[in-house]
Amino acid sequence: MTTATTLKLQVENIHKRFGSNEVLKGVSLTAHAGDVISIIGSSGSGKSTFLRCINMLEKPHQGRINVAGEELHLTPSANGELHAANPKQLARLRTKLAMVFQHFNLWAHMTVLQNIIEAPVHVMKVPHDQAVDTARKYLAKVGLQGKEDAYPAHLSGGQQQRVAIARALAMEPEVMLFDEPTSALDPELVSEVLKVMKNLALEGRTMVVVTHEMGFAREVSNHLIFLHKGVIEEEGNPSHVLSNPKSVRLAQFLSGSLK
Amino acid sequence: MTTATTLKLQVENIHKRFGSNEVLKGVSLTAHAGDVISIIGSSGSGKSTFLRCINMLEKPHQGRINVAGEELHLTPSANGELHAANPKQLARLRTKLAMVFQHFNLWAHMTVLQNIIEAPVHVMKVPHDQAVDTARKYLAKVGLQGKEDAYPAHLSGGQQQRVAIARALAMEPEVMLFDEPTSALDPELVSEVLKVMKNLALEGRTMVVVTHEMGFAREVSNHLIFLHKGVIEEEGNPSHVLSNPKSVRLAQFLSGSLK
Amino acid sequence: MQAYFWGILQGAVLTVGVSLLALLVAIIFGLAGAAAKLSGKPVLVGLATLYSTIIRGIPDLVLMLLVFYGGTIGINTLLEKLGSEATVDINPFMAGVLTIGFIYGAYMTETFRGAILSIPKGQMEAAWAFGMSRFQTFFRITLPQMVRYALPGFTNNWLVLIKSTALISLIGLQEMTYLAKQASAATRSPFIFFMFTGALFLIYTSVSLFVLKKVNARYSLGSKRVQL
Amino acid sequence: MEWAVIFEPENLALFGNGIVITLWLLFASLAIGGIAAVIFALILTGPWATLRWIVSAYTFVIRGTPLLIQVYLIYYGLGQLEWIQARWDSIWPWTYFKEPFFCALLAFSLNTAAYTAEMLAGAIRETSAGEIEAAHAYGMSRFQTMLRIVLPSAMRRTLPAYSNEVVMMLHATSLASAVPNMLDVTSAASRIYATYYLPFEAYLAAAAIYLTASFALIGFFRFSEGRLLAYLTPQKH
Amino acid sequence: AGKDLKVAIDATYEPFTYKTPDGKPTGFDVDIASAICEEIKRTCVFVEQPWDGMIPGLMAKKYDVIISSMSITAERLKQVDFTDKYYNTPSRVVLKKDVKYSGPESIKGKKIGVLKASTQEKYALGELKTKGVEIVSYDAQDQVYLDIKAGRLDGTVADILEVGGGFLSKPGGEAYELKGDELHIPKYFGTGAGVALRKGQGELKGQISAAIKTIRANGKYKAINDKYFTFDVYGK
Ligand SMILES: Nc1ncnc2c1ncn2[C@@H]1O[C@H](COP(=O)(O)OP(=O)(O)OP(=O)(O)O)[C@@H](O)[C@H]1O
Ligand SMILES: Nc1ncnc2c1ncn2[C@@H]1O[C@H](COP(=O)(O)OP(=O)(O)OP(=O)(O)O)[C@@H](O)[C@H]1O
Ligand SMILES: [Mg+2]
Ligand SMILES: [Mg+2]
Repeated sequence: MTTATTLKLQVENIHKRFGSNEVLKGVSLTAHAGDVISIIGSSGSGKSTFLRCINMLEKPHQGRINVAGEELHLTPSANGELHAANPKQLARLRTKLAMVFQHFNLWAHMTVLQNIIEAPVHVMKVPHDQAVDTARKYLAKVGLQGKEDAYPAHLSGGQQQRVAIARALAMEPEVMLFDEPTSALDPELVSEVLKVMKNLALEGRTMVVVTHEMGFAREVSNHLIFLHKGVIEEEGNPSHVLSNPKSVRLAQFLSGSLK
Repeated sequence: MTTATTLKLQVENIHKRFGSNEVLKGVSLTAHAGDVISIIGSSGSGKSTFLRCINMLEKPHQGRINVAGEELHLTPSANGELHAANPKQLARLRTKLAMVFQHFNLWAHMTVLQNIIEAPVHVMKVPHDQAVDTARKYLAKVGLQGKEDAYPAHLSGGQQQRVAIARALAMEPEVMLFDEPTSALDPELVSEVLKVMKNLALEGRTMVVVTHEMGFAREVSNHLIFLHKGVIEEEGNPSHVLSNPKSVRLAQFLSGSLK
Repeated sequence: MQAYFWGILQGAVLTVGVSLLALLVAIIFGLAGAAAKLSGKPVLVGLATLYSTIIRGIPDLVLMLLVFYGGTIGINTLLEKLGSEATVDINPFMAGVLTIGFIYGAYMTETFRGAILSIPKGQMEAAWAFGMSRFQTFFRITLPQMVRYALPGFTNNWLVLIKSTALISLIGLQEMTYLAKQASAATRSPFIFFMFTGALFLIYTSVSLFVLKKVNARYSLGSKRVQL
Repeated sequence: MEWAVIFEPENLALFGNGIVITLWLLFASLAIGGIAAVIFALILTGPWATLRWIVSAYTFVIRGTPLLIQVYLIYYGLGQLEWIQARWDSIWPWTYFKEPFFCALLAFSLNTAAYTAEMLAGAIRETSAGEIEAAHAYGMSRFQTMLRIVLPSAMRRTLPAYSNEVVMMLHATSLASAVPNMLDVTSAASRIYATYYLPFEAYLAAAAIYLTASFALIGFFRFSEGRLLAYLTPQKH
Repeated sequence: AGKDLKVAIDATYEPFTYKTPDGKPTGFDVDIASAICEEIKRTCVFVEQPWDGMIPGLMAKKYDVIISSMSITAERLKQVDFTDKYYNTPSRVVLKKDVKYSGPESIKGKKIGVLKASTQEKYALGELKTKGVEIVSYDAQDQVYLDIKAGRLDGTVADILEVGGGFLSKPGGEAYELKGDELHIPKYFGTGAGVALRKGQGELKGQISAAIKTIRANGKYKAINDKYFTFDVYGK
């Protein structure tokens, strides 16, 4: 497959304000094939916003985004935000960036199976039967066989989160953006998901993971970013950074860890 | 205050089905004043359903519920579920049982402050100004000063969860039901919330906490329940149970823990 | 001819009065109907279903005639049987308001029910969990959140209701459509009066739409919209 | 009461014919109006300012004026225009404007399209933001997001309100008698009333027919809701 | 004056019943009604009632009589009672001036519009349709005029007063004229307009019929007649 040196995602100098509240003050990130990058930081530090800026769900006020070697064309709007100059290009690049949302955002009127095959069939034009096979495979990986025909509202929190993960996996995208993908999962499932992600990384897929679980960050990622008040306060090799935090803020942040 | 022997919550033999799917097969729980009971279990094992049965958000098919010494009158419906015989009694008992939902369920049309004072003012008839003071106190405890006038949709995931916690705390109820109250929080905040809960326990308040964080369960609770496939597979002193699981399932469940 | 326009304008005042009062009645019936239909209590569900089905089933005109004339004939026959000479006359204004309100309450029932179904269940559950009564939950949580889901259907119902006030001429009230008909008969120039009433209706609906837009803005605070 | 009159063969035939006209007008205008409504709703919620302005003006005028006046203007009003008169004997499609049925159908379709479009547009605007974001994030184009996520969800949520529109249209078909030769159910009843002066028998018979039709329609909507809105309700067996 | 007499009118039929701009009922019917009341020593109270609800309203005792150009027909007599007629105007065929008319056969294939459920419709269906004339029924007479102007119709059968005031004297009506004989056939046209009352009001019916005779004889009728018409609408 791709070699580890292929640039998969390059995001530079993202700035984002909500009203007068400047949430991101120039955040950058570079990921090669097979990279797993963890983003940690306290609640409200801008992690989700950053992830959502990468696929333009939030429109940044400044910054550059490059996915798999292709630069996303951005032009300023009247209100100072940047928006995609070419919606087609944006849609195309987004298919390479599957996302697991913090609030899952499953499509309520579709069953589990329909949720998962939706984008492959209608965006990637995968044949229906093949999409169903892929869907079942990933549903099995997250331990949800037999729930194909349930509606999201009838699932437990952890089950919903796993459907969201399966939906992203089924896209088999180049880069995956995970926003706290294991927040609703028990330890056993967390390690299952961890296993899946490690395998994906070995296949050369790139992942950016926002997480609150330091153990998860240490185990799964090869690069760690600590976001604080809209800037990268510290980054580097995960076990290194987690064991020897240089910044006071990170040390304080980690001191809370229970185990 | 109340002594540790006062019975605060007694739930007996709860059964609950969704269609033909029997989710709870006779689960019981007893909590005295100052008790903190953790419920752990894999995703889909029925933890949320059990918690929701305690305050009758889900109607059980069988079981008895006693809150602070008062038995909730239940009568069977035509479809086999039990429902409260007296809605007034149910509403009264529910004011003694504040809940933090897994999906937060903040009222979308109200600001943070309005969310928190809503029940105290309109259910408990606390004077408005006093309710605002209490609300601010608990908002400060969860680190959310300054967000009083934001709407839930404009908050980060962790901020929403903290509002949900503050909303429950502001009821100053006898028993609190927490459904994964720290799932969206970073380690630093988790230990903050832990501190708050320990203080509440010292004040004699009773808590039932569904959690996936074993460290949290160990630190905060004096009793631990492991739910598996709708029955209590194992229970007892938390550190004891967690270090020496007797059942194979629990051992397997815990083996996933990363740290 | 000018004087006929004045007459029609006075009829317009009646139209506004009847439609606003009827709307009030319809909202009350609609809220009660929707709440009953969603209550899960078999008796209430049955009653509300009967109401919304039967009333929506019969054409307005027929209902109006049935309620007003059927009602009067019924009462008078009863009085006659009892040997009384007196005849009862239902006040046409109140009869019009109540009949139209009652009819549109059935439509509002469906609109409100659909809107309530669109609110995430968790919102109500949170209210119950904090000990709110059904009543409190309905007025403090459900109603405010329902507004923005209900508004499109509500607006449609309201606009149709305004126009259905023309029905009250059947029971002898001089509302503007009827006055326009009389004026066009007297002057034999139908088009000009149709245009005039049409314009009056448009003015009335513009004002309504403006107000409803403000209401929508008020009740959309805190809701997140995405540019499609 | 003299119910026997209603059951005389010629009067039964009158009602029978009325039912056919009424239902035909109803379903044809719902079909045409429904398709137009979807397109209009997309324009109302879309980014094309000029088109949106035009459609808003259209729904405003249609919803702001009585249907009877619309039928009148399309049938009699257009009929007065020399430009149309010069064409409707030979030049397609203007020949249709000479036909009462076509004019009624046009008026009804335009009417229901306006009401339905606003309803649907409202539901589209209230689609959960997260679900739309998910569609965007998975690379769906604006069009696909609309077609695959927003519309199916919005149409389902519109069902209860749309049942109102359908029932109202059923009743509104009685206005078709404003154009000649449209002997719908109400016209049939008023003809029998005028012939025999039996208001209650004639109108109650019509009411019974409307009631039956409404029951059928409302029943159909309940059935559809049961299937299509299953995701909003607690799970049954 | 004595007890009130509640009189129903539908003020949409100029010049028989209509309203002045300030909303007062006026017209031939109204004046005749007042004259009748004067004769029978009652006070006329006018109640406005749209045409569709006329007879039900009478049954529901919302008023005592209808004096609103209601024709006496066999069907109506089944439901209500009528006094003697107080006027009877004939109907005639109306066609374009250049059309030759010599009886129903001569307009075979033409389209004639009539008012739905009217006496003219009955005549048209009974005498014209059978001769191959195409009959189209309308909800209101002015709609017939509109469709004549639009070219969808060739002509109409209508009351001569109605068609004179509503069409022939108006722009667009110049090209048309009354054709053929006055139509009187009672089978279709009834016997003129009478005062309608509920059955069982025999005494009142007698009083009113007598009153009509009296005003006819003492010149009051003529005074009213001349206010509105240039000929005697009482008919033969
Ligand atoms: N409303 C519902 N209708 C049908 N099935 C339901 C409903 N709610 C929950 N279930 C099912 O009941 C089971 C238990 O759900 P519950 O939410 O109690 O799990 P949980 O232990 O809280 O899991 P998690 O840790 O993932 O939140 C699941 O299999 C779920 O699919
Ligand atoms: N739509 C919005 N409008 C206004 N402010 C917003 C909006 N979304 C987020 N914010 C604010 O931006 C800040 C960053 O939010 P973000 O969701 O990125 O935090 P986060 O790092 O993901 O936190 P968490 O760990 O709690 O999810 C927060 O203070 C939040 O209140
Ligand atoms: Mg976040
Ligand atoms: Mg749960």
